[in-house]
Amino acid sequence: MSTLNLDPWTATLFLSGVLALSTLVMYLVYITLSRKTPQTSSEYSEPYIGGEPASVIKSVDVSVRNLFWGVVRGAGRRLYTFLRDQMHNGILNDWGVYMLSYIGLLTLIALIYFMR
Amino acid sequence: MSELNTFLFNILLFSLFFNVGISLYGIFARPSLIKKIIALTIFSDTANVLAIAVGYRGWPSPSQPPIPPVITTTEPSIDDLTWFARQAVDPLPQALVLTAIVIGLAVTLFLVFLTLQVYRLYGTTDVRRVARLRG
Amino acid sequence: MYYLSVGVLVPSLIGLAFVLPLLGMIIKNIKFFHAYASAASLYALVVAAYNFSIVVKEGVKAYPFGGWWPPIGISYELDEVNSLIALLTASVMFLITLYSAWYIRDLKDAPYYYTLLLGLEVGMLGCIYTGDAFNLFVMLEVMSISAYALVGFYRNKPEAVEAAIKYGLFGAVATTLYFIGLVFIYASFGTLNMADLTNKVTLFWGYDLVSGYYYGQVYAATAIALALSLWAFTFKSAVFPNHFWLPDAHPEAPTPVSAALSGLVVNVGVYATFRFLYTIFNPFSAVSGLRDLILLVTLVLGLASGLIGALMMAVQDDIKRLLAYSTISHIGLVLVGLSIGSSLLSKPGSQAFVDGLTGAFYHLINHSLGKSLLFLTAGVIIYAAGGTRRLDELGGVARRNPLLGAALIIGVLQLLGIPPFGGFFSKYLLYASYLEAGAPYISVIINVISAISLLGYVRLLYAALFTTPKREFVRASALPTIILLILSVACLITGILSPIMSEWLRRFVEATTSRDGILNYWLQGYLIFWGR
Amino acid sequence: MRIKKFLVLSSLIILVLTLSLAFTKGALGHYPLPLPGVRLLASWYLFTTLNPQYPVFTAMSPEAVTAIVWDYRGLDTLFETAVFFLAIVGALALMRGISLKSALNNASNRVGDGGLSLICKTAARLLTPLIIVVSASIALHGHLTPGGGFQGGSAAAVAPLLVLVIFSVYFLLSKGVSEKPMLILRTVGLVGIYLTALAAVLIGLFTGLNAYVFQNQPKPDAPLGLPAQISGALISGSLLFFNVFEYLAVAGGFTLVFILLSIPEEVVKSFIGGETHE
Repeated sequence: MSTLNLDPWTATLFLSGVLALSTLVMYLVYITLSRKTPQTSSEYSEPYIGGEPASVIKSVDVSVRNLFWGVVRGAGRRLYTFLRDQMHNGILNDWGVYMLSYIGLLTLIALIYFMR
Repeated sequence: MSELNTFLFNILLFSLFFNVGISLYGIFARPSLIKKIIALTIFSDTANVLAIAVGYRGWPSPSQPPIPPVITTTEPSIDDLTWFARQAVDPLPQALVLTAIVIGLAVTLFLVFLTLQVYRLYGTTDVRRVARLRG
Repeated sequence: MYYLSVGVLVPSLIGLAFVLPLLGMIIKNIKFFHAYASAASLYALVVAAYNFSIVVKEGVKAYPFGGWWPPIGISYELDEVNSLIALLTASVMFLITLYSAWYIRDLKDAPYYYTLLLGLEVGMLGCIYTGDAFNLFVMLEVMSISAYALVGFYRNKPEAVEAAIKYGLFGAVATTLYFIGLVFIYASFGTLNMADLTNKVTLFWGYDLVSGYYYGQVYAATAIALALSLWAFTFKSAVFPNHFWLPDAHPEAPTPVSAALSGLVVNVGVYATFRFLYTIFNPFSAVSGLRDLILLVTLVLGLASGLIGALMMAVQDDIKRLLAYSTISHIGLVLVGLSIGSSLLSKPGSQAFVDGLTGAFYHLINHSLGKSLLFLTAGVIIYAAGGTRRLDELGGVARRNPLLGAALIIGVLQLLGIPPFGGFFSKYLLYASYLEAGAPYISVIINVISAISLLGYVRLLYAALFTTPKREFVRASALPTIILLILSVACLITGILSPIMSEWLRRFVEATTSRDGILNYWLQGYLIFWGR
Repeated sequence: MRIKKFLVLSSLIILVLTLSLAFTKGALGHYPLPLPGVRLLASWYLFTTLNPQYPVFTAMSPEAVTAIVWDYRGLDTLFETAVFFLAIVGALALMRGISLKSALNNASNRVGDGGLSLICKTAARLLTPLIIVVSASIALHGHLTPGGGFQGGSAAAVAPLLVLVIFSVYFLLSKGVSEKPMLILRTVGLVGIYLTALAAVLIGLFTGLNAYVFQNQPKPDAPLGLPAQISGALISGSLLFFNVFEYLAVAGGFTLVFILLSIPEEVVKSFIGGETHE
């Protein structure tokens, strides 16, 4: 019985080629079998996402922003509050604090290096 | 005499380093854009003076201070050149500083125009209020 | 043997920019300027490609300006890595200039725009080609001031002017700090030439005939100079604590300029870091202890900016701002790859070392292609959606135009790292190198960064592709579509040819960072006159 | 907020202390500073800046700084000029489309009126030509004495600045010193610098001789050189040309900037008021 040892590159390329081919086949099957006219119903036009109150949804289409805040709210609200309001708040002097601390860190390393 | 020279020269260099700190404070912590630009010019001039000071040399002899790197004859002999090279200061930092001055001036000039435009559009040069971009 | 093309490219290109403002006052037909700028960048592309072919064929090439011995005069020095990055820069800039012909088709101030764009290209090429540390300072300023002016080009948009002043003010500080670092280098080493510095730091031959021996305590001077110049370079490449300007500046520039800034300008900082930490202060040098410390810092900062860029992507409302944060994330990954050279992680020349550096440069190339593709696509999308940049209002623009949609998907897959696109293979190399180096937690963090960035990319795809079109969209013309097609094919090629490309890059990296390579860099750059 | 202040101050203190400590350790040169002599590289410059005995290894200029600026490290200076050029183009792009032509025709801006007192005006009339003459002398002797194109050019730009402050910007414009002539002057200077930098290469291409970009005097492997003397007067090859062209470019550029900066705010507002982008 012969074995075929592929290196990771060729294997990945081969596999992704197979995947692309099968996706294409599935897509072709899908478009041949799928309905030509979309199914509509009034019940589906009221989206409700992840505990988000319906009042924030202005249009029929769910706003991407609401969707994402719905997702990230549970996960990292405090993190995002810190990142947006403490770091990326657009005030030049607050950036300067981080940048200057970085200079301080680098010069501290230089100091440690040549004073040892 | 030479001890005094060394002492004064070292004081000059320490004050330059101190100046680096002060001007960086001005750039990073003062709220006004105009003051930031002024501090930036102080900062780049400090760097330039530092470079010039590095190119300076000790006095060739007790009575003879260093001379600028300019030959005063048009047909120098080898002896003239040897004498010149033993007296003159380092010309390279001066040339580098000449380049750095022009660059600093060009950047400052453009920043001044930008600040003018910021003032036209925002009505202020306080960076705490010139902060429409966030997040 | 000198090649004139090595030396003449950058100085001759700036002359083409010198006459543009005056021509703008004389010639009123804007088509002329589109043709002029495209011809100029085509010239740069041809010469850069020629230089690359020379270097691949004959090894490191130096060009002494004015015929002076390099430590006395300035020299350009091309090895495999920088000639490749220059070729990448010139080719992407060519496409961007062509795209500009569509993007600013009815802007009557096109001459100013093209002058600054040419200045940007000259600055980048000069930074990449140069073999002199002070000339690097000058070229960084050429590049930066064009970038500031281009960011503030829409002078009546408050955001654009605000972003430009923020970028310009701190950018000036960064380059001045680099200048102070150079003062320390000159004061103690007595030279500014990179090849000569390499010699003196690595003690190939300590003393040298033109610049002598040391004039000061070189350890202290190197420590200060490296600290200050690393700050400047990480500012230019927008690595974590110095990244704040990027998400403001890149979106506010005209879209082709955003592509150039995000795809190419940040590379210059990475390249300069590489040149300083792998050629001048190389792993074999006397200051390798300092190098290890500094590379640990860049490793941490690279991971931090990868994470922060990926996290911030998810909450952006603005399509260009989202892409700008993605740039921060990817440059962080490239820097993580560059940090492999710390002796705590790998020995020079070992599998992990070469893999990491290959991965870094491969990722740099993939990111340049993918990010400029995405920004240029974003330009067409914004145009088609009627000028809005908000993700909520895009409403499935790309659905109406299959080519646009394909370009968007390809760009996203390239950056996200999905096979068969190049991004996957470069991320795989970074991942594998840290596994090999015995630091699997870093490999895990690299994957986590990719996973987090998925949130942002999905959001982009969703907004531009999967929402229902709400209104009639304007159709884009053929020119931008062709450019997007070219870049998409390039992204696909970097993936499909990845076995060949990674093999090439590996050879380049080995040739540049091995002990012989560094010795050769010095010999070619400094002993240029005796070597012939 | 306190932690931010603490971070800023401590980082600055660390920076200053580290720089000072590095200096005392000898990072800027071994103690005692200043070093007793110059660095070896500098003495090469000093030896070869004017060395007629070795015509293939000299810049033929008695002024070592100018020789470094325009010959040994000419590339830096070309791109330094390019930075200045790009800054001015950036400023022009910020002020694009704004001109004083319409305001010039306005009756309230008549040329003769306004300005400072008669004493100032008379002094300015006397000084302006003198400033131009002195600045030209600074530029033309740049290869012999301290000075040069940039210094001369910036001195020359004081003359229009003086007129601008003492009379008015309208007076300056009525004398023909407006944006377009200054831009032409600047472009002439820049193209001159560019052609001088490439002169040796261009001649080399025609004659088939080896030549370098920025070459001034002949080199051992590149026999082509620009003349160092004209009928006994030292012109140092390309340095004189560089200085003259830089003089024109810098004088034009600064005058352009001064004119742009002196456009009244209400004129600017009237132009950029209703403008939109994208």
